[in-house]
Amino acid sequence: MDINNIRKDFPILEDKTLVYLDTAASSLKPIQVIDKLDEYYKKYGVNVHRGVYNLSFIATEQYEKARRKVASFINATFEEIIFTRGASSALNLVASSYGLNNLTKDDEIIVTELEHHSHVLPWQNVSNITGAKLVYLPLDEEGRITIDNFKSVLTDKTKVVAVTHVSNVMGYISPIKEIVKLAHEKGAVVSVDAAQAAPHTKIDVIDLDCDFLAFSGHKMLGPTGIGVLFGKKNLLKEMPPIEFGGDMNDNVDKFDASWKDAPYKFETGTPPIAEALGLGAAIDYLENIGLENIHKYEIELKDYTMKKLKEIEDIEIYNLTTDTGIISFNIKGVHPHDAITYFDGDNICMRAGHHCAQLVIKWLEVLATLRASFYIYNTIEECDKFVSSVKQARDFFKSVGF
Amino acid sequence: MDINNIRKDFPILEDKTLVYLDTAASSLKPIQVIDKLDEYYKKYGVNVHRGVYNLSFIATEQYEKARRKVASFINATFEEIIFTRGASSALNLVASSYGLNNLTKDDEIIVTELEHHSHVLPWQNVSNITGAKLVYLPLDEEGRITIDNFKSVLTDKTKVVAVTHVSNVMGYISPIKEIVKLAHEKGAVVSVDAAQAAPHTKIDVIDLDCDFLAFSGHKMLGPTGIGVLFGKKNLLKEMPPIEFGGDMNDNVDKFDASWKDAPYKFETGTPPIAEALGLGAAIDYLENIGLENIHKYEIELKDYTMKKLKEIEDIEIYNLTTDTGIISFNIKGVHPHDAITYFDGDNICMRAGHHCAQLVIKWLEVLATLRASFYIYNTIEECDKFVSSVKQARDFFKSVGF
Amino acid sequence: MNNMEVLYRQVIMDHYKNPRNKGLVQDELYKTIHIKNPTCGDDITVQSKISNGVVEDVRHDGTGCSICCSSASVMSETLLGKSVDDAIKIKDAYINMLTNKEYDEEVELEEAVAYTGVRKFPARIKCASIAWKAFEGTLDESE
Amino acid sequence: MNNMEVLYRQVIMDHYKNPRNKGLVQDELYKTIHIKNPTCGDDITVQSKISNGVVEDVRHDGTGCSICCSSASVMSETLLGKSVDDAIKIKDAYINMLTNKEYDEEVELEEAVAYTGVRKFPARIKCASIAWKAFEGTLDESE
Ligand SMILES: Cc1ncc(COP(=O)(O)O)c(C=O)c1O
Ligand SMILES: Cc1ncc(COP(=O)(O)O)c(C=O)c1O
Repeated sequence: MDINNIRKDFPILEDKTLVYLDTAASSLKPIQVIDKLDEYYKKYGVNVHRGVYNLSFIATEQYEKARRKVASFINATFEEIIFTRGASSALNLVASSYGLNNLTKDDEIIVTELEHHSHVLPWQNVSNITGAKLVYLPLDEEGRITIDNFKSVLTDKTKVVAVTHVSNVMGYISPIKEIVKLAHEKGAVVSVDAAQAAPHTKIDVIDLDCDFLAFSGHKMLGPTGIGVLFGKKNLLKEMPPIEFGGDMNDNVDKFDASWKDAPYKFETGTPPIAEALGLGAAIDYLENIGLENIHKYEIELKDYTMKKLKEIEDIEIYNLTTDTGIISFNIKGVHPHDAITYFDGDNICMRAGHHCAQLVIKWLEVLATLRASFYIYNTIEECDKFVSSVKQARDFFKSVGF
Repeated sequence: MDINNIRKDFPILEDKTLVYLDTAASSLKPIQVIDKLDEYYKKYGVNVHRGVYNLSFIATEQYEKARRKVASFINATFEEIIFTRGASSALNLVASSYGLNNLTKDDEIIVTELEHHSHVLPWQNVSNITGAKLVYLPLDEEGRITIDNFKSVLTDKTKVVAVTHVSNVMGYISPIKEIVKLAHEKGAVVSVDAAQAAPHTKIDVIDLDCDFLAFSGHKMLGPTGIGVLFGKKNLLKEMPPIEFGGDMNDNVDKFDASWKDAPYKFETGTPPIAEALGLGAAIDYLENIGLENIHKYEIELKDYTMKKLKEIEDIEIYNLTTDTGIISFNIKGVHPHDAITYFDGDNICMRAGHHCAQLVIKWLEVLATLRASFYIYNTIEECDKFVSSVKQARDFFKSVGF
Repeated sequence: MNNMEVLYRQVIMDHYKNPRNKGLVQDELYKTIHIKNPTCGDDITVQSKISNGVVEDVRHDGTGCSICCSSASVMSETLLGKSVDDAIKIKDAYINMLTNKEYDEEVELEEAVAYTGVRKFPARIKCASIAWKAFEGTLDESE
Repeated sequence: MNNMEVLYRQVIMDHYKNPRNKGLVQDELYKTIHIKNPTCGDDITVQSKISNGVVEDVRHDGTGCSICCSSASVMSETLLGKSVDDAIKIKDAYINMLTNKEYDEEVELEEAVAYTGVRKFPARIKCASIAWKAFEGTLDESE
């Protein structure tokens, strides 16, 4: 894994001063992915499924090849992969199609305060409409999901467990496999938000045995405008579509219509074609490096940075034991939006805010946090720059009276 | 309007033998749009709204600039423009949010057999769920929507009129303005499917006074993965979101949340950023040429071709009076999928099938049709090639015994 | 310029115009599979009657292009009377041939060999295989 | 390398640390506007009391970054006692100044002039304008 070579693949890094530590919001894109989009638009940029001419056939083959790549990326089958607009859209599909049609007021939905808004608000809506009860798994003192705490809320009434694979604020990895096993014993299905997991760790849906799992292209070197929903075949089969129209139907009569099988049932209209191809290219890129290597490298950078960060006075770190490349922190007394401007001045990109996860921000009892997240294109030198910028920022804000 | 210069902008046309007559399914893309995508991914390919650092600020400005462009493209305001995955998704949003929440069993929904599946199936679903009655506007003998026939189905019970602006099979332009006026007199709202109109004619939502209007990027020189829903401000304000999650919310508590105003209320998660920018570039390209010029030129090509096509024996044309660049036809006795392969052999791309509009195909009482559609990059020479290929195809199929 | 003759062989046109074994039967001994390609409108139903490991009858009906309809007829003739094992071998060889995969060239495809030309028209391979896929489905049903 | 001093002027820090006119009142004569930027967490409420065409009082409360909170305080001091017409002039000049548009340089921005540095930080312009926008909202309410 040669970081210098990797960096050369990312055109945006031609700006040598740029230190990009906001991968958890969106990753940078390698030229291989950009080239794939260009290839589509320049060589066979036509619609799929609908034509029987050669260019359209090529586009269709490429589109379905991307689906096969996604399937093998997470060890699923072709029919279990639905392309969506993004992880948020995919997670909503589960709630709207499975949730609204299977839950009643006697049921319970387990969620956690670690969830991204996109994995808690859809279930709030299901709860509002069906009357099913939303039950929060109590986090432990570090803010983690533990099996013991999961057991404390899991009951015979539990019908759905919505849980994040990796928290986008705390960087913790949830014990998905154990959660699924226990949930299945109660007959509940498990929806996994893998938006922060897919780019960083190998996912095996057979091993996890989860029922649904979602992620986004743009966080894993792929384009914007595409996400993936994995659903177990037998579940997808019973679920109604939530969008109706072109290409998802079989026969259409004036007052009546029938649907294709999954995944097409859930993909109405012209799909995100270029985006699917780009996601396929991103997966090639990730698999070429190896998810294990990626994870190891991120941890290396994180460990190095965490150690130095801990030594700086007046820095509050909220996830000292993070399992991934995500560090959430604040400079004492300095609002994160003031801090972020300082880092921006050093051309260090980081995020400040509640990271679309207000519940865990409230759990932390802070207004907002800074978040640095590391990925394959970051270097140890960048970690040093970052740490030194943190120190200087603290000194600066002190000096002007914060 | 220099067609040769225009053709140079489309990289796919470097293949000089290619005759692309499938724009109604998806248009080709000019280099200006492809370059805009590249610019985003290579220069500031980060997330929007979420960062307060400079790169993210640039991406956000560009994203919202694209929205302003779309707004001015159809004479709407910024807050009335929602970015979606495509026209299908946009039309579904109207049905799911407005339809499901405002209709009851005593109401009526007027639709037409000219509608694309994406504008009839969502209302079938609303009808199934709410009990509202689906009423079909009777088409005239040519297959057109007429005001008289519209009046014959419009009643005090009509709550929604779902009508296509331009039919993707017949190429007819519907009298939207008059329909809207009459519908409003009855207090009904009008949803307009402008997927085939936006690329070809100037749309002015204030002049039309329509309540909702939808179109797709990929049919108007833009990228895949993006569509637009226009909705009148006061209507959007009252409509509930249908997808919940990051970036569409205001405050989030464990059991309760509030939403942002439109358009953000309807755009959860990371939006199709590159795609919005690409759509903006496509609009620049179209406005640079001028929609009026585009329409005039298409009609020129269509008139020329139609005249020649009519002279060929054994050709059945289904829309002799088409108002746009769309011609639907068949070679007598030859299944369109057999015919299409012949054209493909001449590197002429056309579509065969029901064009996601089975109702009008059934209305025509045929199994499927061939469809040729013309656009700015087509030439008179291509029309000649096409006509001559049609003749040869007819001769060939006769010769082998069809 | 256009090499369509490769595709529309005489055999194919013959079966398209005069389909053999066409029309379905109402009989519990038959397994029935219906396959549709909603996009292009091909819509084929295939029935097979298997007894003692032999394909005793194959019926088909439906609508579609010439390649699709003719191949259902050719298939019915080719497989009728074969042992199930042989029928599967022929079907596999045929599908592999169409999709440019390696296939057992020893297997006698009989009239179905007329579809080798389809390989040059990737967009039509589906048309030529849909009836055979349906037949395959009837065997799965029989198990 | 980092020119943050341009942004964090003494005036700004002073108002951030010691906000003037902070805290809301319960009084029907006041118009209240609440503006939030849910993404960054800025959350500001502004109240104004207008009588006889004069800004008799301005109050504010909320949470946010130093630029956001201080500018609410600076605004309140700047506008207090001005005629509504002048207040609007000042507000317009200030917003135009921030967004690098043309503005009437004759208009006396008073302490609000300290925010000229914000122009160098486009991502923070919103922080510096949110309180002023809220004030603008209270005037619309008063009409
Ligand atoms: C008239 C009409 N409406 C809607 C659509 C759906 O557009 P999309 O497939 O981009 O969602 C199309 C395109 O197929 C169309 O022609
Ligand atoms: C954990 C998690 N879930 C879901 C999402 C939503 O992904 P998207 O914005 O791509 O829809 C994100 C990204 O913001 C995330 O970090």
